[in-house]
Amino acid sequence: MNGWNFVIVGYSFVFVGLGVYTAYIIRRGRTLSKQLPPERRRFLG
Amino acid sequence: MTDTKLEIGHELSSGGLTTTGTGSKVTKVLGVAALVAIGLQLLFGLYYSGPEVVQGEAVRLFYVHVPSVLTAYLGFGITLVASIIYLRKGSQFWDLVAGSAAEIAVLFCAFTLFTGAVWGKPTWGVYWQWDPRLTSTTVMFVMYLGYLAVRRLDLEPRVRSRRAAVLGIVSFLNVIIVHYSVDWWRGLHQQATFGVDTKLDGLMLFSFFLGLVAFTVVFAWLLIHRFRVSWLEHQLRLARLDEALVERRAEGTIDGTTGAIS
Amino acid sequence: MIRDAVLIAKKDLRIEFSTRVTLAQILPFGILNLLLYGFALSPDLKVVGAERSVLEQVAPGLFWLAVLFAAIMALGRSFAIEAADGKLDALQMAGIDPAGVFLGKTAAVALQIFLLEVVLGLAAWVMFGPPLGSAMLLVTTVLITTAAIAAAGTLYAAVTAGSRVRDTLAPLLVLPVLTPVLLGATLATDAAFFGPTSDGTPWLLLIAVFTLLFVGVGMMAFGSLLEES
Amino acid sequence: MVHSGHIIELSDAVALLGDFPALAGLDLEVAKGEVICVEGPNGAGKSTLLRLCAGLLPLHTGSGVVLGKDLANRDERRELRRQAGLLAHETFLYDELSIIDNITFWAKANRSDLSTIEPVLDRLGLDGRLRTVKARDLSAGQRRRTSLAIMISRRPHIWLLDEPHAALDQAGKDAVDSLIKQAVGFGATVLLASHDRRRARAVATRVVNVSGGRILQTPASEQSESSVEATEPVAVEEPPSLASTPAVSALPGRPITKGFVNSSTTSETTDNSATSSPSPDAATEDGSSPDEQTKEPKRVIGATNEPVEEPTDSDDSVDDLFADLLAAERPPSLLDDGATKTTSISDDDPAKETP
Repeated sequence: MNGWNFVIVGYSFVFVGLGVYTAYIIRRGRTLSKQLPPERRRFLG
Repeated sequence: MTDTKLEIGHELSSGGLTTTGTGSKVTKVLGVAALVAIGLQLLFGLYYSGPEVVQGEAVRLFYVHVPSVLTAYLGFGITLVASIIYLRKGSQFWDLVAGSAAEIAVLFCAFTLFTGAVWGKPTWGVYWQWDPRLTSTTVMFVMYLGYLAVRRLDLEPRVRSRRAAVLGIVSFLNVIIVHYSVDWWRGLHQQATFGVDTKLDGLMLFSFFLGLVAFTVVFAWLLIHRFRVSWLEHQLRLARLDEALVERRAEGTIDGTTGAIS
Repeated sequence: MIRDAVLIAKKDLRIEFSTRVTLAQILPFGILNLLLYGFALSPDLKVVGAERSVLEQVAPGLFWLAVLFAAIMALGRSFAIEAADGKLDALQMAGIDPAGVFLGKTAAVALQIFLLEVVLGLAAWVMFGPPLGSAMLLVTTVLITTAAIAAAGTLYAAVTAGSRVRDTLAPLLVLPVLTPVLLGATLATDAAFFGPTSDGTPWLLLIAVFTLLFVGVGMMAFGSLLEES
Repeated sequence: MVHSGHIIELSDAVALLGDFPALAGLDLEVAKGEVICVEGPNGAGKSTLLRLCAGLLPLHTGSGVVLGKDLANRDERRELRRQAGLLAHETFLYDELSIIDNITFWAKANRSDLSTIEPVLDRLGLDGRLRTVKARDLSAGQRRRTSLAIMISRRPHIWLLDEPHAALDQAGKDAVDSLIKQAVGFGATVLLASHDRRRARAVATRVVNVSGGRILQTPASEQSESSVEATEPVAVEEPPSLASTPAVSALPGRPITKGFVNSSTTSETTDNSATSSPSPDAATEDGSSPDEQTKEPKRVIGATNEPVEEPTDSDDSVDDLFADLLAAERPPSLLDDGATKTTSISDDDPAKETP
């Protein structure tokens, strides 16, 4: 039984999903931090 | 795993000033580690380890499927702990940690379900089987989607956070009950579970643990960034509030009254 | 606390008595549910060689589904009463024990759900007609399950109270949580009808643990849930 | 926590509605017995101010103490809520229940004496016929009267009235005004937001202007038409002048003073009652938790048909508010409903033998 196609589908879903989510988070962080003055950007001021 | 948690706590609380974005020294190190780990995971999972006797190549899904679900549990566990602390102390920090962890955990939960279904086809011949684990994981997934929805409710921020915290606690306790109930339910029908009949050799086990390490590091890295995004959102809200306060005070003289602000 | 609980429960039941929403709207909705299940699963449907029709076999599950959907409506109603016209504020100003509010609302809803179960149960029995095995097991199942649905439902209804999207969100929250209850109640009822009775006992225990958990958490957490600021 | 004898003490208070700063750094000091008329345009923050003082809103920044309870502390706010009375735009009534059922429910929830509501209902013109009507069938004015009666029966130490004159007819407005005057006479402090400027100023000892979530410069204290002079009007800027107010200065650290002042008493009697008040009674009340206080409505209502000028058996002033409110003569404008006896909630109510 050859399951390579299923393996490929499964792996791509996971890693593409991770990539998309990561990109979303990073971009969101960049946009938000641009809207704030530096003294507000301390994570736990 | 505890070490990672400690590190997260330390990193979250001492994170430095960044110019743009949510990165810092620690996240950079963690990010590189995550990338290396994922690279190794792919290498071992897809290349070095061989096919299994019964399942064939499909066994490779095991190396992402099970680490995903364990990472999801880790995330929901953090949500539970953070929710308890939030209800006790009422500090915004723990509320944001709880929300961030839950969101990432839901993502990993989705990975679990998808890989589970894709794995089911070659092994069982169907995408969906009323397998106890698959079923209870689905219920957990929907439950935490509800949790995330509550975090976006149109309520006063503080009210919303408190309600979400209660939910973060109850949901986790309920996951345990759901787990048992589904187990008993399917136990009556003697269904084959994942991993039964499967003999994992050393290289396979190594690939699996590699996947576990990789996903844990990825989770930690994501959690820090996600938390910081929430933190920035929170700060933005406070900054807007300051502006709103100035505007609000400016209204004070419009009224016909002669007086100046005392 | 008990005093407050009684006060709240009596008030809720009085409101139900004067408006009869559960009786006149929710109950017919439940019966309609049963009818629709009958249409979806033809009464003539029979697995080859099986003694009973499919409908008769799945009747316990269908009954509990109908109860669950009707209960969701009753729960939504229970908090709609409280959320209107600033009454959550007034309850806080009265200094009523939040645990009392939780117990009172749970009790009032439980009583209404019980009423639904009795009527729906009779209807289901008439419609799908399986012979009854153990009446004792059936009654215990119904009682414990009623408490479980009411306690968990009240807790989750409070989470969404006061929001504009509560009508859509509340079922999404409650139904997955009630999964163990639906499973347990269905299988215990199944055991009550088709035996053996001993199959039902572990499920009763599971639902009892569930109920205790939610009553406990509800009593502790209701203060946090009701606070509107 | 600093007690300065003020009932309300807000300093740079910021309170949020969602992300909107409804109160944007508000300063306010109110002494016991004052009747503050809060004026200001729509959206100025009047209602938010009242809700804040009722303990229903948390402070975002700044500090605030009401009735000796720190607004920054959740538990203290919870205690404050029990002692404050709020007449809000919402009427807190269950539409599906009759007026009498609503009243009974809230009286029990508030742990207030049912018999105290009855006379107030009378005075507010809610006669027997209306009481079996469902709340949703009432007019706005009648709903208002009902929730006012419920609020009064809580015997709050502080009355927070949001547009108390709105939707009421002349008789109703008169009744509200006379109730306010009497309440103050017996030790309550009142904050009222009203658009009926003439009327509100008539009962107020001081007018405060709210705009943009802050207090504008306070105009010179308005001399009220009422005979109630529990305290001298105090300007916000000069808290020291409070020291000249005997009722307050006699009891440092205790925002709720004892003894009461009749509507006809002069400042001399105020002095008397104030000095006589730190009795053993005072100690017990202080020591008891709010829970005990609310659970045991041990005060006999209407036991004082005797002249109110005698604060001798120094029962708690505000708790006894009722007895005296009821014993007091009704204003002629309310003769219509005052003359006839109406169906009562509880029959053993001596207070109903009003002169």
